[in-house]
Amino acid sequence: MRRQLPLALVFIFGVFMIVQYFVPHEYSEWVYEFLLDWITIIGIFALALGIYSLTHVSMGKIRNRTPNWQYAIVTMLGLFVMIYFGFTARTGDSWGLYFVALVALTLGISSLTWGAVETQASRRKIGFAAGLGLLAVFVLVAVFDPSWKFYFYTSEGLQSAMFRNFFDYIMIPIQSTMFSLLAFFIASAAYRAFRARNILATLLLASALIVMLRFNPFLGPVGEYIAQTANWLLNVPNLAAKRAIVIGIGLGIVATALKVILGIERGYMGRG
Amino acid sequence: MEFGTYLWTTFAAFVILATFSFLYKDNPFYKFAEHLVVGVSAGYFVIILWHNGLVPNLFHRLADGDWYLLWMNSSKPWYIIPAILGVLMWTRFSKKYSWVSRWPLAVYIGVGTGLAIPLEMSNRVNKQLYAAMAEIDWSNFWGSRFLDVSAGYSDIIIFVGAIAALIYFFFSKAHTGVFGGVATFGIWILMIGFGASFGYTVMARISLFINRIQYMDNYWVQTAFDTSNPNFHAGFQILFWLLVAVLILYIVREIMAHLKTKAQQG
Amino acid sequence: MKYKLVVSFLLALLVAVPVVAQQDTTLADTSAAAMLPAPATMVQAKDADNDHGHAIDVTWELSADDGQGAGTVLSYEIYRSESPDGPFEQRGLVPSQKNSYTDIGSRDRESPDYFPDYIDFYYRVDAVAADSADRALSEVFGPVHSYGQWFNTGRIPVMVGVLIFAILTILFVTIAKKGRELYVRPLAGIDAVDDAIGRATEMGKPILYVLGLGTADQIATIASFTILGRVAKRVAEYHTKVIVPCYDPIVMTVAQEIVKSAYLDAGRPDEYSDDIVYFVTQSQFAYVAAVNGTMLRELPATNIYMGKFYAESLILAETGAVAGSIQISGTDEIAQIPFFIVACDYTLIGEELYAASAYLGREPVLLGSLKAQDYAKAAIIVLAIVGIVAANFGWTYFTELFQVVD
Amino acid sequence: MNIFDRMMLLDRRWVFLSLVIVCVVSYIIPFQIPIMVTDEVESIYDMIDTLPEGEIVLLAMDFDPSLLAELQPMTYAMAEHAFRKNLKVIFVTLSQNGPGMVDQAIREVADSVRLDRTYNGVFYKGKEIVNGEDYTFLGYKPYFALIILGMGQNFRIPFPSDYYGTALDSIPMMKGVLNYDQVACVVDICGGNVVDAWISYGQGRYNFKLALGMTGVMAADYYPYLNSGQVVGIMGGLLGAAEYEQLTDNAGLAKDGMRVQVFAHLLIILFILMGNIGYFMSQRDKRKLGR
Repeated sequence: MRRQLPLALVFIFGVFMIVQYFVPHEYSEWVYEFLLDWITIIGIFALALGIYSLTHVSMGKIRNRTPNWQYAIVTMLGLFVMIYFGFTARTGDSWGLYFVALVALTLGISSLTWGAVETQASRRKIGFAAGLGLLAVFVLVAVFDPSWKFYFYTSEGLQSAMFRNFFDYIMIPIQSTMFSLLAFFIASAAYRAFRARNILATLLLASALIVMLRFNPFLGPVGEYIAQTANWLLNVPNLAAKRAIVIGIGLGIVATALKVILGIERGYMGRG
Repeated sequence: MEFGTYLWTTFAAFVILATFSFLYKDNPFYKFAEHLVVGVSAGYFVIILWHNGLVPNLFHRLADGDWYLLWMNSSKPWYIIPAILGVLMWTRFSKKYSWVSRWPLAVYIGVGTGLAIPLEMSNRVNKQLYAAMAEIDWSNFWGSRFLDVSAGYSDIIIFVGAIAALIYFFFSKAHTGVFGGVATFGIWILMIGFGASFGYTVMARISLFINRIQYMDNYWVQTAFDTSNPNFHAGFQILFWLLVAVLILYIVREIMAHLKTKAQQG
Repeated sequence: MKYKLVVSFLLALLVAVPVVAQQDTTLADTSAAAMLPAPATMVQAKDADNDHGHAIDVTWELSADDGQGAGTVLSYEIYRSESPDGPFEQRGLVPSQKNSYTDIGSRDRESPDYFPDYIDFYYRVDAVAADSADRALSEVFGPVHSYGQWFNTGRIPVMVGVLIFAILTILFVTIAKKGRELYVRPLAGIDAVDDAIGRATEMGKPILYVLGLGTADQIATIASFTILGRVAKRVAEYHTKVIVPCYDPIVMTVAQEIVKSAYLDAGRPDEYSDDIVYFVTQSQFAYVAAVNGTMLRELPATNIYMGKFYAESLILAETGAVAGSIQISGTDEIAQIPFFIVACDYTLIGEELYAASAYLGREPVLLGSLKAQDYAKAAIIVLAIVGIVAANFGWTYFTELFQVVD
Repeated sequence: MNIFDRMMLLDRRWVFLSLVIVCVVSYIIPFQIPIMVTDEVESIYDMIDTLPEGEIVLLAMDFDPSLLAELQPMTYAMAEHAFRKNLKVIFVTLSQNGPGMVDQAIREVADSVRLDRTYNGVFYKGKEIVNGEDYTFLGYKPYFALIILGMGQNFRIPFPSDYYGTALDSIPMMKGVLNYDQVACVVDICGGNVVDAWISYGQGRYNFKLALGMTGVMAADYYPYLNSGQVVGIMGGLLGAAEYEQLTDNAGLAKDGMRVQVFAHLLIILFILMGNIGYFMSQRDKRKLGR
């Protein structure tokens, strides 16, 4: 059950997926699509494990006061607030007591957590009392404030103003900026690593330099030859290199996948 | 642009600058931006997977009608199987039963690997092999211009280069003698190809930075000075200069600290 | 949707007719008068090959006025009916010079575009003149019905490839099990892994192991799992620390299991905690931001990147270089290999990543499959050489053996 | 540490700082850089430039808004060039998401043509371009191969009225314009497979002058058509657009982008060279010491 059943499952599902590739019939397609849904759904359930891990690590940092523990609070707030925004939306144009509820809920959960980990009995009491009180405030607002609502089964939350703002003005800017750091890193990597140390490094360097010079206007008549050389490098040796790597990777993937299905390679399963 | 939107834009400008500050060194602003985006993006994916994954892919299939009837009146009751597998993943929360989570994992990996075998064989091996068996353009062997891509000799170089590079990847034969010579030619081809890819990508990466400059320019700087905006008031410029002041203060502080350590060393 | 577009196009044609007719005489002279083009002939229809059914291939001979003759044919319209006498429903539209059309419908019974299998249909192809709605009707062909196939003959080359390769792998694994010594040439990146762990121990600094952005069902990630297993075992033996930030929760789950087992194997289960392998976020650049921060704060002695990497490869590797770590990388993502080569100390190129798991273990069983890979490569080289000769002598029957038709 | 070691072991933050300065400065200051012009772009320019006033150019914008950054600059450059030369333009799009994009392009080019300008030493008075007299926008229809064939017979078959709903017959500039025969040349700017239909169904069957503008990645695949004479010229990506702007002496989006690119590339090359000089010199010093 612990070891043999998983190996058998890998074998059965693996072989089925190989066979279905050659069977175009709609029954085979139906099972194929159903199995892909399994994968998606297992993945979604697993996210709970991920969020638990993130929370556990962050809470550990806060509790143990490890260096930079203050920033773990930022992560936890970001996570919590984003989930809250995703499940709530305004019913009209007014915010009502929306943010009061949010603050009450956040502080309520925080003080309950504080109370739970605190060792001193008197502080625990304060933590629990404050937490329950704040949660009560939250419940009251959530029930009696008509200007906003929770939506779990329909996706109003995705369109809610705060969810969009956090996405547009926090997530997107930071991520695109992270991406654009590549402009700098490609420059520093080129400076640091493109040294004509040996023949391989020289080939790498020369070919990169020619391609980088392909549209340089200050080269005069030589420029055209450089542009054509760059074009040739990109379409001839580059294609040859890619073809060889692709074939090699293809064989490597099939070999590894076969080993997994046949139970020869089981490193991914751990022990015991 | 309304003031509220500009407030958000200024915050975006702040986190953009905070992220860029990482290039200088790790600092509190970067730590803030980093931890914020980790939390927010994790929350974002919880919501996206809930609303766009779990609800349509599972709930709507299990409960077509009223949710409290659950899958009793569902048109696709067999979707209970992946739901059970998903729940089994949660046995990892328990020390005693965590081995049960291997079942869904085994299904997951079995499906993935089984899917990969024929697909990768077809796309990476068969199709590339077929593409390699191409006709060489003998009528235009020397090409019509300097290093002509469509010339016959280029076709031959592609073929020979690919074979040589493939020979480089042999694991069970030492790279010696003629075999070693061909393998060396193969790694040359690989390196030329890698260099060309690297050089080619530089342009796209610089564009990313230009795009960031444009964002800051168009949405943050210009709005602060856009008096034609009907909602314009002093608040816009106060916000703008506030962030600029923070930036300048940080730079000045860093320079002072640097000079101080220099003086102590010197 | 498509149906609507067709209708709107037909409406447009209807509107166009009077418009053209109203043109002044000089223009009207240049356009051929409403003359009926010759019809399409030899209309044939049969079930489409190698599919799930719900589709019929229609072919015909071009009208005598298509391209040649009066040259008036602009398009062909394909009509279908359940009886030879109609009513006919338009199913498709192709430009002139084309002599085939595949009538495809949905397999979903609820869809308005549902195309039933095993129902007899009749087809007609109209040659439609360019500047009038006048059309020449072809003979009706039928009956014909569609059905799903149980084997896709277009994919035979793939099946042969998979079978031969599977036999090779099993063969060499069996040989290896019997204890035959198999030679494998040294790979610089692999040897570096052991050195790197030693270095980390000496320096008293952790090792950062990044599994990439792949999911647990991608083979590159599975290969990386095996390597992680070896690394974690050594790390546990040497009392060094390993940090494994994860991008995917399932990858995290598997990695936790692997590292835990490695600590057990090394006899130090007490040193393991689930916080060694932790989840960050499922968003590419947020994940990169976090890993970058970890690198500069923990200053690992060695960074190992194995698995699927995308644009973040260079961001990670350059930050690692700032932190002064030794860096070892391996990916099968071709576009990222150049960046790893430039920025890392050792790089496993493509296939070498898959070989690495076998190398690190030095287990004969795993090495056997490397031998199978080499034979497959040799076979491919021979076939390619024969194939290119065949292609240049026009022996297409040889090259066509290798063509995959999807 | 001597100068060569310094050249070799420069802190990367100096690289970063130089790149920021170079990019920001060349973004802000609109100075001119020379652009090398290739034959395949010059032939497109010559084709448009030598047309007599009043001739009609068909400009097909067959790309998705996702490719705007790469393909919009060349569209603007060509449209403005045509309007300045007092040519008439028929716009059409065979991309589903195209109409809004074309509409915006027309408005922005019109704004630019309204200004007095001197290009290549010739003064062009600003003018108002008028819908129906200077240009017509036909709009979008699906089934691009059929549309291309249909326009070869009569524009009114696929497009009885223009994008704004005016019947083609009541548009002044379309009077007497029946099909490609009355159009001087066709320019297709695209990022997908529509271009193949323009070549085989359009140029192949109706034999008009065809010029192509496409993404930089695609361009290499279409040179065979240039050699065989089916295509007058090819503009690839931002670079091709910059060449066109260079020829028309009208610096726009492409040259702005290229200016930053050129200097950023030069800077990176400079750093690579510096590192290598430092490396070779310090190697030489070491060898000397060894002796």
